[in-house]
Amino acid sequence: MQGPLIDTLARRGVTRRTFFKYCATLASLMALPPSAGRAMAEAMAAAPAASRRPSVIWLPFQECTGCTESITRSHSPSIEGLIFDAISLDYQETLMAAAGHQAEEALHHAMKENEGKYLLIVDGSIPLGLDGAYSCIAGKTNLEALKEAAKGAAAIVAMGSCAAFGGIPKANPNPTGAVSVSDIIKDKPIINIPGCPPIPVVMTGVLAHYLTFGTVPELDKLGRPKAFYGETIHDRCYRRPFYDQGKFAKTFDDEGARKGWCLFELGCKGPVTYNACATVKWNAGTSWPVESGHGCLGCSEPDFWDGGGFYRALSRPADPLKMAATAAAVGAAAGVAITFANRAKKSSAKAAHETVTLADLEK
Amino acid sequence: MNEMQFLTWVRGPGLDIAIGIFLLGVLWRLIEIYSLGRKVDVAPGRHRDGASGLHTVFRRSVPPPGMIKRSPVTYIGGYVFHIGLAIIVFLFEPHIILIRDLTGLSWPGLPSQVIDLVSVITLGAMLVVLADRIKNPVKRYLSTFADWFTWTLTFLPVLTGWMAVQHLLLPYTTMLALHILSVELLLIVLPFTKLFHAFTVFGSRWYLGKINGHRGVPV
Amino acid sequence: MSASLQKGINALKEVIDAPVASYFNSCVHCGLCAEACLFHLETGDPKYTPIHKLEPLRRVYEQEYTLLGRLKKMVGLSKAVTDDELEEWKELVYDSCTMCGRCSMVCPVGNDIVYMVRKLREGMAVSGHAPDGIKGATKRTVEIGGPMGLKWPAVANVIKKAEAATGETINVDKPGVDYLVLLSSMEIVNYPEYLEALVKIFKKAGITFTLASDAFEATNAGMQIGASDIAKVIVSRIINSAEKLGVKYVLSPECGHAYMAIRWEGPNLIGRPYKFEVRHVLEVLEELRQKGVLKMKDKFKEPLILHDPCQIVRRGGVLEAPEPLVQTVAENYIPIVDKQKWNWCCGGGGGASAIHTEEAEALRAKAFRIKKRQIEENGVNTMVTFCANCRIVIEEGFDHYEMNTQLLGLTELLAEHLED
Amino acid sequence: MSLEDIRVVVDAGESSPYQADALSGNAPVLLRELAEHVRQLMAAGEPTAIDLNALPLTPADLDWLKATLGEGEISVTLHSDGESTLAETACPGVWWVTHHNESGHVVSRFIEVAFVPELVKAHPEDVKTGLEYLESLIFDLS
Amino acid sequence: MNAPQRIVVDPVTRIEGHLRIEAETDASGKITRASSAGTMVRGIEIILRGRDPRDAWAFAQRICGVCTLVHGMASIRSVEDALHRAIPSYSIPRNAEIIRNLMIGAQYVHDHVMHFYHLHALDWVDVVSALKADPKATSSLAQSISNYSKSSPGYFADVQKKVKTFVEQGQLGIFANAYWGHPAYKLPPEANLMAVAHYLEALAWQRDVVKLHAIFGGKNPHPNFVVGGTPSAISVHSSSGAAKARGGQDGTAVNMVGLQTVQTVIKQMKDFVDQVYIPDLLAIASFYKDWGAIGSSGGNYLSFGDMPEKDIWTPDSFLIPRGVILDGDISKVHPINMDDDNEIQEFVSHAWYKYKDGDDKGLHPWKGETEFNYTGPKPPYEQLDVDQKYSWLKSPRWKGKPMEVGPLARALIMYATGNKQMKELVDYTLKTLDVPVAALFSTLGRTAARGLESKVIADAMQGMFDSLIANIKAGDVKTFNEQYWDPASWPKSMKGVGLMEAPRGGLSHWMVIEDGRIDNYQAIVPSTWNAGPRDTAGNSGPYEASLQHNHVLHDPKQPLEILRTIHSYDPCLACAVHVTDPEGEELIQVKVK
Repeated sequence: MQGPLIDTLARRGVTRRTFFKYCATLASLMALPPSAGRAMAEAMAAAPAASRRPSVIWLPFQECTGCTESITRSHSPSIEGLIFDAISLDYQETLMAAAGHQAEEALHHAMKENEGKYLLIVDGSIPLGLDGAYSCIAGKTNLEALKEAAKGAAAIVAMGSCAAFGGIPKANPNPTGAVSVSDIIKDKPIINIPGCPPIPVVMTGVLAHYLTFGTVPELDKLGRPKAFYGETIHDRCYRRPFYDQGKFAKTFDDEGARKGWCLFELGCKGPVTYNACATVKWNAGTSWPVESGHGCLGCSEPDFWDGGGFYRALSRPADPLKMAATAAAVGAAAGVAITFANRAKKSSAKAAHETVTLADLEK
Repeated sequence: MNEMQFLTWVRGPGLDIAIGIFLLGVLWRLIEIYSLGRKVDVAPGRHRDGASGLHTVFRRSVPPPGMIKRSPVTYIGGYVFHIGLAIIVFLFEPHIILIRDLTGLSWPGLPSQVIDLVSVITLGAMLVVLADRIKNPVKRYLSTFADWFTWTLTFLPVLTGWMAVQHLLLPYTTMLALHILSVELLLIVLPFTKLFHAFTVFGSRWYLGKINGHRGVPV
Repeated sequence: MSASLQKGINALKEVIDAPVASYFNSCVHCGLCAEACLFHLETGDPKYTPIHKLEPLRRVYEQEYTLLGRLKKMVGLSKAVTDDELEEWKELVYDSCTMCGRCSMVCPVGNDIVYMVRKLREGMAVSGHAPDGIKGATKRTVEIGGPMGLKWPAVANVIKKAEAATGETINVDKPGVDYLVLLSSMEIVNYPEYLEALVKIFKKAGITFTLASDAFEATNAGMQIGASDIAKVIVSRIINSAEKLGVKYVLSPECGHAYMAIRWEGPNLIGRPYKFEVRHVLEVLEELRQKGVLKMKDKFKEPLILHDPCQIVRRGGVLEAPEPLVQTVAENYIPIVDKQKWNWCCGGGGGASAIHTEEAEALRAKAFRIKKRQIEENGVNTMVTFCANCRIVIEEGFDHYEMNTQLLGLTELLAEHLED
Repeated sequence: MSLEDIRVVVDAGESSPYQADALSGNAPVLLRELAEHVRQLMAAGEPTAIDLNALPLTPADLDWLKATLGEGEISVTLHSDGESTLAETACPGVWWVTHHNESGHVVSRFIEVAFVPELVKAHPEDVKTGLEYLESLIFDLS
Repeated sequence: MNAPQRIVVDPVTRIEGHLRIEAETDASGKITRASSAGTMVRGIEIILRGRDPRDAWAFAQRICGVCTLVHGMASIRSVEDALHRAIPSYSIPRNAEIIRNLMIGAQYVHDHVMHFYHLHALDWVDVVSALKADPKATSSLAQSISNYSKSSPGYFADVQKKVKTFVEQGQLGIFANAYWGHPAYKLPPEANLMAVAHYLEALAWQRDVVKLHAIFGGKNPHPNFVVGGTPSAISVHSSSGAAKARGGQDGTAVNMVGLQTVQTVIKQMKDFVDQVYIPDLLAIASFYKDWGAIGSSGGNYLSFGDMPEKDIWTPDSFLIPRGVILDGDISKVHPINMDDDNEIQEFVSHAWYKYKDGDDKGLHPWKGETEFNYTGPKPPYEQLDVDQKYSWLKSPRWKGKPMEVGPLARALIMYATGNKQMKELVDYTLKTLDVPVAALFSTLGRTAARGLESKVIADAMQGMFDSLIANIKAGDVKTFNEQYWDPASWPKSMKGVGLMEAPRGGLSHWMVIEDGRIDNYQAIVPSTWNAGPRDTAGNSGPYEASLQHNHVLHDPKQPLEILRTIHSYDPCLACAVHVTDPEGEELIQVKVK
């Protein structure tokens, strides 16, 4: 393990063992084979240490600040570690000191200074309804702000399900006409990091990857990094064996719930949700939704808000009863109508009957 | 439409439509068939134990003497795949939840490993039955497009369900959606094809038992 | 002559009912009925699969009584039934179906196939696609009195012989007696011993009976050909006569379809129950045996097997009577594997024995191999039965295969060994 | 306050939720896999590792596995970015490796098959730094 | 001197969401009229219509990711309230109430500390000035006000070095372009350095605090809830030898290990508040006593109350009481009647909405209606017409009066109703800072109240945790009421209100349920009370009123004074934006010139 980065780290007191351990754990989190840990360590160690921290601009649109809050929960790397050592966070409304005019100025300065090089992070969806007036910053619509900032960006990270897929503003009936970043920007590499919010370590992990290698990680067809979104929650869930045994919690505090049985019947969306919660867990590995007894909401999947109810088991249909009653009525009516037609037909056949005589046996 | 939207559609509107057509079809067809009626037999009947419609409904589930030997594949294959289907449909936990949510009725299920095994056996039995339909001269002679079609529509739900659980070929979401879609197709065609025997078999056996029972012959 | 396709279709439309609809919807094309049909088993030809024989009826049902069928017919997916097709089906519906009903016994979904064949024949008959042999028999029954063209004098002759042999007087057209005894033409011609046996037994039991000069013939070719109106005319002769004479019972002879016609179809043809009761001769004999009236002076020694005629046993419900009667008279009765309601047809029932085309006779000969095997497998030289039609067909079979086997009628056998 | 003294009985029954009924049956298979890896180590000197987090194992499975493999002679503790333990099992060459983070949570778990786990070896670059340090100590003495 | 002018601050940063302030000043630079505008809308209440009420919490929770817990909680309570109104026997298990209180408590302390250090401090602390500090002097300063362990000269030297390297690299990042050097910054360099050090400490500390949410709710931000209790079953199986062998890790996160973590977190919170937050607050406040006379919202305060000892339907058992204070008169606390149509109302005469019966009437939230009616300028725009409609926020009023909600309101009502600890704390603070009681009604008072409240809550949490453990020990592990879980078992029509005190103030979610589906959903959130525009009668909202109270801008181009007062409210704008009606068709036709 040699290279500029490892030297830099060594100067900061990070031993090669620590670095190796970090890589092994990262590989495990990313569901890569153990051998990948070593390969990763070597590749990362050899990466050049940048003289200037890359510029990162974070634009908030129709959001709830949950994504920003989430990234502050990241342990390794931590947000302050990123800000002081790895990136230059030049615009981030929730954290930045400047406001109003000065904030705007900082944004424009950073965009100009780092044109073509900065990483643009977007959280929140973009409303297209009402010519964009549903969300404005500094009198400017989100659409306009996004297009302007995207122009000079090297790549865009759509942080959270709103930016990646439209999220909650896009939920039925989408009152503001919200869309995702990739619905608008077509000419830049976009990394989607969905989740409501995304897992902190996934956010910083993907940033670390991009900043270390300068490349977009391998993405799935929804634009999500495969390393973290390659497998379903269900595949990696510690409760999976209970699913296999057919042991299910029936309410939130029954015997099964206490024993950690599968939450499928309580509406868990783990089987259809690609995310890393089951392996990475939340808040420094403290717990994660399924471990804390609530089924997965499926928040890293497009349109999970309209998936039919969070407590509805995946195998359960939406609302068939009305339809069924109508169909049954129509079916019965059709049946009765045919009955009358058939009766009439049979009667007329009987009426047409002439008593058969021997003569009727011959043509 | 992405895979989650696909799944959502098949679970929601898709299933609604399928169950709707199914119910509509079943009622329509049942009325269409049984409203044709039957003349009362005025010949004085002969009474003998075991000679009745009800007896026949059950008795016909057991093969007549010597017939298993004559047609082992039809009988054993048929039993295995019918019983297998019943186990999979009614004793797989996710299916029970579905039924509970639709009807409020529920019962304990079997471990998924057992269901898994049953699925494989069922699929095997269905393949054997298909091979027999191709090979056996009588069956081949009788078979029409509808026979191959309904076999496929019965086979697909089992296959896709099994593949979804096993995570084969396609992502679980897509496979689950395909599974539900295949079930919906099955529901839709059931009332209008020979699959409707699932309903009329009881009427047919009952008529047979009653007509023959009137003459004192338990059949 | 006035048979027509249109009349045929109309007849089918009249007879299709809920059981038919249920049966056609239940069929899964499993082919098991073929395993119960002796014509398929002995030829291996899948066209003899019973359910396939009903194809014209199925299409008429589908096209006339189902919405989807009507639509299919409209857009040309389902073709109308034609005269050519019915002509082709003649062989399947008459030559190769004896209405034995064994297929109905095995169908896993419970389809009563023979019930439907009976209905299909209604259409076949009035569209002019019935075989000439059966048409002739029908014509003779209606015009002359019996399928073989026999008239009363021939019966009177048999009566005379029987009186001579037994020394008893046989009543003719006598009102107020217990039984009106019917004969089948075949018994009159080929097995006159039957009447003698009956006289002996009834005398012993103290039963009074009569024959009727206007209603001696039990058979009903109208039913076999599938023309209910004609069957009604034929059966009405018996009913009128019996009710006129005021008998308590009408005795059906050893003839399969005769029993079916009088006992089960008759009331439905005239649309009401009779004022008398119809009993099969074996039912009466078994009752007498149980009362101890039937005492044997000796027993038949040779090993023998029993052939249960389809229309009397499987289709007619006379299930228990035959076996104890045989055991009473035979010392070496060997029960066969497929007996009683599972017995195999002789191959000539349902009117088939009346068809005398070369193909039909060749087919019957092939089908007979199943009876031949039963005899050979049990190593016997004697077979007993109680249906005149079966007897003729089986003897033809013996001749064809040059078998040295003896065929007996059960009533005669009993009479022969009866205590004096 | 300490929670050590909580003695709450929730289960009426004898069995704990993670005993026999919680075994998924996935653990015994791992033993075969391990045997194969050990053979490979002997034949080609090739070390391998199994990422236990990547397998559908219940806590009971892990307990079973750990108990079955037993304890060996050596255990190493690494203090770096949280504690890591590398303990040889009763099968020499098979190491049970657990990494904790700074707040003490388990972040990853491996079974390594190696003569010496990779992490234990000192890296030449670090040894070089160590040498420099030694030399500076000697220099200070003089 | 300055000419009269209009100053626009947009975006207001270090808040949640999108807020715009337009202020008009006279020649002296004094603000004469201020207008507060919410500029983003998502329509979550429209989205909620027709959905399963049990799902509503997840949607409502996404109103805000900062006060991530409160909307979920209020939403859950609105469903439970509806059930309780319809079926009086309906109740929530005791353990669930305690767990909820613990989660709310952790949210308060977490939120208040983060607000103070990360969102508010930079209005008072000059980061650049910290570079000039002497680490040794800083260490003495720190040790003089607290016994916090990290106070060595070396520690402060390290922090200073870190900041120095950072500044010298020339990439200031989030610290770029602020009002550094503005004369309104009055702290000495040492105090600035101490505050910067604690800015970083607090970032690390907060990551541990939220573990409490992770254990009970699975994650933070946006932990999970469930109608009728809490989602995580308690799995403490002392009978299980295997569980013990694994160190108490059992079926769910609420096991021995999890509960131990909760205990640790509670201790960490209390220590940080006692040793860092409160000392820093008092130290910094002592330099800004003049702000005790600036930024009063007018004297009306409202609190719905929270943290029930018994249950949410027994306000007498609340740790934080319910009531209203009018015109700064803390001798009288007025009761609130939720069901009275004339008490809580929302007005839209200056908001981009339309009422069916005219925009000048107030509507009770159960009867609330909302139809988008954007009449503002077509973006991009320079200025809003503040005489007309100018915000996506409605104007909530109590008996027609604007109300300030939040820590100050709660502290005053606790004080007024005789909470002993709060009384002591307030008196001690006034004495320490040597300011009159009137200084409470100000920007300074608001910021101080937040700190004092944190202490009260952090102290109370240990007791809550102890009673949870006592319950578990006694064998009570019930956390969920499964009766009436199925909406099919509900009465046909129900309505309920979910009340709670969010860290930012009184929060209420109003739900009307028909046939087990949401028929109407209205959320009146703290920032709507505080940041809402003028009402029909022309009464300013609290933000506006505060800015109109004694604000003289030193430099209109650097309106630091505006930020100080606005930030003292801890704005949460996504929360505040408020939408319901689904008649969306007309919206598309709105064309703005």
